[in-house]
Amino acid sequence: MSEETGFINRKFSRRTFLKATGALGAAVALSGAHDTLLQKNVAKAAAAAPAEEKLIPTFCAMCGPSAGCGILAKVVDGKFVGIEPMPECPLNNGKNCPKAHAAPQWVYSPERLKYPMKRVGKKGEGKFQRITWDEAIKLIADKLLELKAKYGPESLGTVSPARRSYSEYIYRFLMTHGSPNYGHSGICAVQRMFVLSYTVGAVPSADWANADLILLWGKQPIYSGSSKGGVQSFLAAKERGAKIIAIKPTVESDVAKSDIWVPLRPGTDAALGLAMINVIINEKLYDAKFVEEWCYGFDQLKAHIQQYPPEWAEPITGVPAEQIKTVARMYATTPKAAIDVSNGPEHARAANDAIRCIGILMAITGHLDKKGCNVWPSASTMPSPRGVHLFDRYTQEWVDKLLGYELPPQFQPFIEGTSCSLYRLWNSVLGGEKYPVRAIIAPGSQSVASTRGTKRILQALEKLEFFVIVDVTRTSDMPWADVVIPVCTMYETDHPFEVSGNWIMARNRVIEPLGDYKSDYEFWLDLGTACGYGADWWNGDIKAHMDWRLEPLGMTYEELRTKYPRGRKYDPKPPEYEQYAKRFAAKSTRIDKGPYLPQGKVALYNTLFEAAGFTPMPVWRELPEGPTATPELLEKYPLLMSDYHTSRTYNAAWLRHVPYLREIEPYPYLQIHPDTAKARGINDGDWVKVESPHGWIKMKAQYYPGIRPDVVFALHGWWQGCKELGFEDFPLGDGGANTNNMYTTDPEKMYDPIITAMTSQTLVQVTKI
Amino acid sequence: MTDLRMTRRTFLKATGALGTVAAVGVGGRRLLQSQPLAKALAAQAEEVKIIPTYCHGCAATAVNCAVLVHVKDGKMVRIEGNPDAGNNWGVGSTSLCAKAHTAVQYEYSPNRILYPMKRTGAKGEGKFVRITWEEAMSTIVSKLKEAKEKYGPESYCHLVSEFYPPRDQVARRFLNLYGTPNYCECCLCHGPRYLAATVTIGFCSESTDDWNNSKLIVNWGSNCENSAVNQGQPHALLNAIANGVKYVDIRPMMDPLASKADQWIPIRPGTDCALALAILNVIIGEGLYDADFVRDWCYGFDRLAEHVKQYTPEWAAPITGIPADVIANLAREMATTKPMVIKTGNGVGDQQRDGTSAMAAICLIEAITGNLDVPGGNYAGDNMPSMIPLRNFMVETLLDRLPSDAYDKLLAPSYPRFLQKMPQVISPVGFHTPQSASYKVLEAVLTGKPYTPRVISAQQTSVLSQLRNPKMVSEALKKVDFFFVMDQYWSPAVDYADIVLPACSLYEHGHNSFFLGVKNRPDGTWIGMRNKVVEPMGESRSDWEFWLDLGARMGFAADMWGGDIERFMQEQLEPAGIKLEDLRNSPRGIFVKRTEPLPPREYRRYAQLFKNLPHGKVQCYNELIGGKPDADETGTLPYMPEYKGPPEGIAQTPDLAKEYPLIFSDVHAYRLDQHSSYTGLPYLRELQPYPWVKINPETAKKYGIGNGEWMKVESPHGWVKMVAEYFEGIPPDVLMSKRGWWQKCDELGLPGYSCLDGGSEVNVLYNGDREKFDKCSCQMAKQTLVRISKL
Amino acid sequence: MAKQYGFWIEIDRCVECYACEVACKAEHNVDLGIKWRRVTNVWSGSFPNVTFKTISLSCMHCEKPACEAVCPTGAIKKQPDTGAVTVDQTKCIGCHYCFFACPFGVPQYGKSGAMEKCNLCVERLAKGQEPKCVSTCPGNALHFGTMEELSKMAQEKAAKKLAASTQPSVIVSK
Amino acid sequence: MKRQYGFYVELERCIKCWSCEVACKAWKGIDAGTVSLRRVIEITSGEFPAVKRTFLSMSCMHCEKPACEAVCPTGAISKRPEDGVVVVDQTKCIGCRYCFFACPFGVPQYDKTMQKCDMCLDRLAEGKEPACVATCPTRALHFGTMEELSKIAQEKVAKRLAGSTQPSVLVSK
Repeated sequence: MSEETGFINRKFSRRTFLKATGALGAAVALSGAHDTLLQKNVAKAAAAAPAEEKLIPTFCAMCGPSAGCGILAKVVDGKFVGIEPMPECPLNNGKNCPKAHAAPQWVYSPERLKYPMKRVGKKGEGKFQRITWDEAIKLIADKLLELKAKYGPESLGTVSPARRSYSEYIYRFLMTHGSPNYGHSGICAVQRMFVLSYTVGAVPSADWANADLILLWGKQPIYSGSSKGGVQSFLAAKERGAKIIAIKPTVESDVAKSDIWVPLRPGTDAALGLAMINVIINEKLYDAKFVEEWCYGFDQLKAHIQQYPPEWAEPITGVPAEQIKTVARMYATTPKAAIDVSNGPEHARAANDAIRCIGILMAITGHLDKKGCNVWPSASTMPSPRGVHLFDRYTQEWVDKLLGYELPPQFQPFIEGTSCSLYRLWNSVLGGEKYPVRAIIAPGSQSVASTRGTKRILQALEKLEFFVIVDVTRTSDMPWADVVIPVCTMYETDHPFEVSGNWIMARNRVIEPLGDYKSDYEFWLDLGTACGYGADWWNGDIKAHMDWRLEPLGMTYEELRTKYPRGRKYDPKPPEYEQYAKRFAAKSTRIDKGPYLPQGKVALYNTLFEAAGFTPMPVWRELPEGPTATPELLEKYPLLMSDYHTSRTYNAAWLRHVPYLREIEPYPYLQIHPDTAKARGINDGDWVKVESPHGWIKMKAQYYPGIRPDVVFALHGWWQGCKELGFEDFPLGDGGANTNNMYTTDPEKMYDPIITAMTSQTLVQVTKI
Repeated sequence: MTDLRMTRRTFLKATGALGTVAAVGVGGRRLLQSQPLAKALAAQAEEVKIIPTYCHGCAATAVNCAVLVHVKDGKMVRIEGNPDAGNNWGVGSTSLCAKAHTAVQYEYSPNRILYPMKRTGAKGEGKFVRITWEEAMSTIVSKLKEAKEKYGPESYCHLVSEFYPPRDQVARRFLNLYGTPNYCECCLCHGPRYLAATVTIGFCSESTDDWNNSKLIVNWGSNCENSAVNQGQPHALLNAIANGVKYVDIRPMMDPLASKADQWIPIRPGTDCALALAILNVIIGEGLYDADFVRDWCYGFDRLAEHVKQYTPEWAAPITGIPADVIANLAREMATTKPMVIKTGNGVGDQQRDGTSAMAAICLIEAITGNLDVPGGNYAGDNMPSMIPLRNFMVETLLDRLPSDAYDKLLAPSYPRFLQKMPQVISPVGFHTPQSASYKVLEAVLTGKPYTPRVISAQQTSVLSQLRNPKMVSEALKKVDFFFVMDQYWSPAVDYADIVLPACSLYEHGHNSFFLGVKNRPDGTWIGMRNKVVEPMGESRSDWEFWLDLGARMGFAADMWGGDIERFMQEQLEPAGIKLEDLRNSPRGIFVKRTEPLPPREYRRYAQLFKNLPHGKVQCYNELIGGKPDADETGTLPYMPEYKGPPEGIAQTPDLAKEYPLIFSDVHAYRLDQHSSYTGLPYLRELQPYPWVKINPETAKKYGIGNGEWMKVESPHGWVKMVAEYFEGIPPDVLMSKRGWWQKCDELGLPGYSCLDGGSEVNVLYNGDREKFDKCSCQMAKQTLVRISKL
Repeated sequence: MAKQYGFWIEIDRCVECYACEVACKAEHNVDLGIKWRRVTNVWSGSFPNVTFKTISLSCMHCEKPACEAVCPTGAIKKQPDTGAVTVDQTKCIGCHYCFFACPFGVPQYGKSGAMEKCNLCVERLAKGQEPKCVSTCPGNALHFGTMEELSKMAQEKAAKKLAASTQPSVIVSK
Repeated sequence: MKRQYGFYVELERCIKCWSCEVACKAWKGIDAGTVSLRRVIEITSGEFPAVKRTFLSMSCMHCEKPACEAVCPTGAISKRPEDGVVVVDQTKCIGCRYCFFACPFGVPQYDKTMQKCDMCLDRLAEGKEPACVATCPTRALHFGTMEELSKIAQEKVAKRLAGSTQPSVLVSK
């Protein structure tokens, strides 16, 4: 700790408070179109006519994959104005993050799409004409059926980021239409679920409540939903005295509160993992009894790992060998130790290897399915609502028809059905794959901002025959859309229900839709019925559909809403531990439904991967461009760059247009170590040019002491402006702020060979503009 | 280890290193830290007088801690410990307990009674009018004379609390002169336990002098961190623990000292006798007793061995709530870890249905394991002759003036009549005879059996919060012909009095029971004066003055020092050749050094200790009391300790337990008050604002009762309203509270609570049937079964 | 006795998530560009031994407010019942004098030009609710109550740390 | 000569009798229901019957580098060189409570202005110990220069090691 007294030094109070205010003051161009209440005087507000105020229990919808947090939406005179805590929801216990509080500005934003449109101008011109909801549905259905007749159903592809509550409706539509081509972005969750399933048979979670040591590996609990369990269990563990080791390239608030920071270079998690296994095996710190009884291929692993000692990993990861040994020993020798791995390691060529190492580390140390280690989810007494995914209709032909594999064909379908990499889908439009897709539907996904090779995506957009966008606000690739379908925000619809652990609650409508549109779910029901597949789509009857889903719980959707206004809680079953036989015999999702682990043991040596032509054991794969991968580039591009997936105020490529959020993070920042910046004459807040071998962007330098001096970091997904604060959109390609321009598109280097995870590391030069 | 405290104090004063210091709030509420302290201190110095006396903390009961009271402009300001007296751990100790520091609030409390009054409304209504002392005294005298003529002197009964100094000197003397044997004991504290020990092993010692030689200290039912924080026992125990002595604590709750024990044994309240008998069963059964001592000094051991066969650990487990193996191991440890001392307390032998048997059994455990009067064992204390011999009026109470049939006229003997007639057996100081049991005396007002008390007086005691069955007590106080009270504070019983007399606080009179104020120690004897610190409030007088004045008015002036208190005090000092004036003028007290060195400490003084017992031996089979009539004279006393268990209990009354599933009891002493009083003093009430009941969180949650929430507690006999206080250190089927929440605290705006149903007096919950009391010493059981619900 | 309410930010639990900032702005419709509550980081140490702490600060509602003392129009008042220091916008002439006086730089000036700042959510207190920032804090780091309650909470937390850390050192292993 | 006085609480000897808390208020004439410059705190852990209770008497630690002094906007708080006592100048204090934010122990109390323990400077001037230390019935609470206090602590630990009763096992650190 610095020599100043404790954490607050005399300099802090007045000067830094002013400094922070000043930075924002200048940027505020107070444009006229401002409808917030001017006078903030309390007395004045009280004097106004007593407003008719309602509190409606429902769910926040401002962030990604997992279910929304419970909230009480405050409606005054019919206008959604804010939220209050709803403690009954176990996911967030009444707590909410900044995005939740900014929801009204998102719902009433001028950027909202209010009515269906069809393109009248040239592709990319962005000229549209308003049409009705039914006209739009019919237009899409006719086109899809026409293309199906001409080129076969597989001519349709869909693009989607991570799993959403409506993802299953997309799989169902593709199944009923006959196309296997579900394009997944390959940058979140699915990648690590696949690798862990084929290594330890499932995705065991870290038992935060009982662990004495937790490895926080590439996880950002504060960025990906600060109100959800992640932050609360982290702080509870700290207060209980548990030790936490943070393995991440930069210091966020959770790292600052951890006991050890392992400052590795982005994309090198596999090297670290391999070196840790090396230490644990060579120093005989592994659980010999567990390995002997429940692991397959230990001898092969032991021989294979000798090539990866900590001294080998140090120059690659940038982490001192001594620290690698300390972390490995601590993890192995602490009886109750868990690893909480998240999105970090999934953006690398050695992503599958990194995740395999983490699964192996859990197994050889015996930290599996034990209290305080990584455990299987405990069952619930709640009967699970019916899923929408027509899983039993997948056939081998269906898999063979797939355009381009995200996961190797032998392992398709996985939990998202048959999926191909989103990039390959666009590549097929340019003739780069087995056959081209003719139509793409993009529900809540902006490929141009969220996948690599922006230039190639723009070319494909020009060429694609039929492109449909389904979203709530204007998107970056809307100018190229043939049909734009607006849908409700989750505050304008009364379905579907949300499940959080052993608790289920119906969603309630907060306000009427602001334009001519329906919900995501109704869109798929309507389109499915319009295409003639009504039998599989309840003939468009959303109420019947919802009741069908709740049948296993013995109540209709309305009964759930009226009988349990604040949700219904079921008691959990007590957790079971060390059920290894059952755990390692888990059935897979493959066509043949065979077990994930053929030997019924942890796959230290993976025979299925070997049979599919991949390395049976985790190996090291260099970054596309990096200090040890391409030293020759260091002279021109001395710094290693990578990017975050989400942040405290934004999700992927969304929410930059929401004023209260944009105020907190107004510019696309490049986090750079103060010394590295000063060496280049760059001051805190200067605009800089960031150039890689593949493209260049403009960002604002942000002095960030908590980063390696040889690394710079940015948030991906920057394109959108914010009218209320006077910010314009950024160009999508070079010269903009979209980090996806910076990375390689060489198929040999841009993917992980097994799980098609897209790499996000490159070498750059940073110069003052 | 040298006493650091002394060296540092002299060091600081000598070097004067402290220079100017920030002023401190003198009397004012806020801290004036800005003004230079020297100036403020100098101003403070002239006005403040330092007056030595004794602390009010244990109220009138004991006279223990010598204090220095700061007085400014005739008003008490602060209090400090007197380092010269040798409080707590000896000379130099300035320590005091929390209660001591409420001296200013105790003196000037708005609850003080200021003037003599007589009742105008109905009894219990609380309507009074002020009268003169003259009218009050003459009314009392005429009533006493009338009662003596019409119904005999025994029709006057005087109620009093334990240990109150005036009661054993001037009050006892007046009662003997008046001719009534009915001096009434509350039978709640020390007496019953003292009796049980004395009739079994001939003595009852609380000495801690030899603890550092002990290998094992067993604290059995003693609550000294609450009853005697500053009287040396906690400090001695912590020293012993620090020196590695093993410490086992047998109490229902994990009180602070229990939290430092090597082993805590959470016993159910009221079942100590079962545990003691089971321990005897194991020690004798496994032959772990000291054969030599048993052969030489125990009488009837074989019969005891036979008797305890029935009391196995398996038998005791469901009663005590302690697993059988824990009982057996405890017994083995107590027998084989030598030397061992058992420190008993009020929780064991004073308020249980079989308290006498419990205490007797415990004494027998110490005896048969050879731990009596041995180094580190139950040491009977040093016989250090005092260098200040005093005339002991606690003994010279003119017992011979009582009519010959006084003992037969005793209304309700608090311990068997035949024993009261053998004062030489029960040591002269420990037990003054004759005495009746307060509860039974009040019952006689309603039943007229054996005869009806006509005049009742109460001094320094709050019977409605002291005795069981407050409903019965209030009826009795309504019915009695004449009831007069003398006290400092207005307690609930005062509402029923015909005449109320204002009593001085302990800082308003300089009257002494020198006998208790003397500190005898190896290097000599110290005596300090209880000085008058401030003028009495209103027209209050000291309890001493009242008895001397009453004595004179009743014609006993000749035997009551002519009503002259100074003469009474001077006569006490005569044998020591000390003038009362000299003592008053020596603020640091008088210390008389020992002329010749003390002889080395003697042990195993068995012949002398057991001389009053049959066969001069420990009574395993008690022929002193066995087969003799009990206190009620309706049955006979057992020869050997017998188990009875609480009147209502999970093991004792299983069907009642279906409706009332939880055990309820209360702590006798608490470190934030003096038994039932002092909840009116702001500094103490602030730390316990509401009537608390300690409850295990799991139990409370089952009834939906949150921490700090009001709840209803109902027994087969009555119900109260209490606040739940979550506490892990208590068994899930036990609730423990505290009696005495009747005093309001105006400064904090907190009320006093009623002593009847619906109030917060635990005594309404207990069984009031005398058949369920201890038959030897009239102990009233304080254990029952309750059901609880959210309020 | 006048109650003195206050905040307490428990540094060890704040995770710099900005929920309190946005919740406050949404609750009071605060203009863009100014903030009634502000989250700020303080870094210390240098790579790789670098860390930071986060402070969430709003008006301190001082006992003797410097702003109240200098305000030329008497627009600033300390409320007796809650201890909150509030601004009467109709009287404020926007002279910024309070901004100079405040040791913490708290006063903000929105589009109306009049001074505005945290008002301790007195309107929520009146309805028995906690201030908005406190009610939403995901880390349970921001606390609100009378100063006595807050002090007891802080002392108990410090004591817990001391007791847990020292584990009274019994040298002799039994 | 710079001297630092301080307190030392032996956790094993504290029995939460509240004497120090009441003595402090009585000596300084502080009304009940207002501030407490010394507070006895209990930490309970475990469930019946395996319960652990630890008691701790807590007041100002008179730090070497007081965090309260560092943040006080008006310089009302200062540390006296001659005895190391941290004192508050009531006339300068504006009751902004920022020192409460800074203090890691939650010591500052407020009765209009900041109140806290001043180590009973008036008693020190008379060669007496602070009121709380003087009254502690179990001698758990000690006062003195840091050298004196460490001597007490080390003596205690050494005694336990030597152990007058059981032969103790040397602990290897």
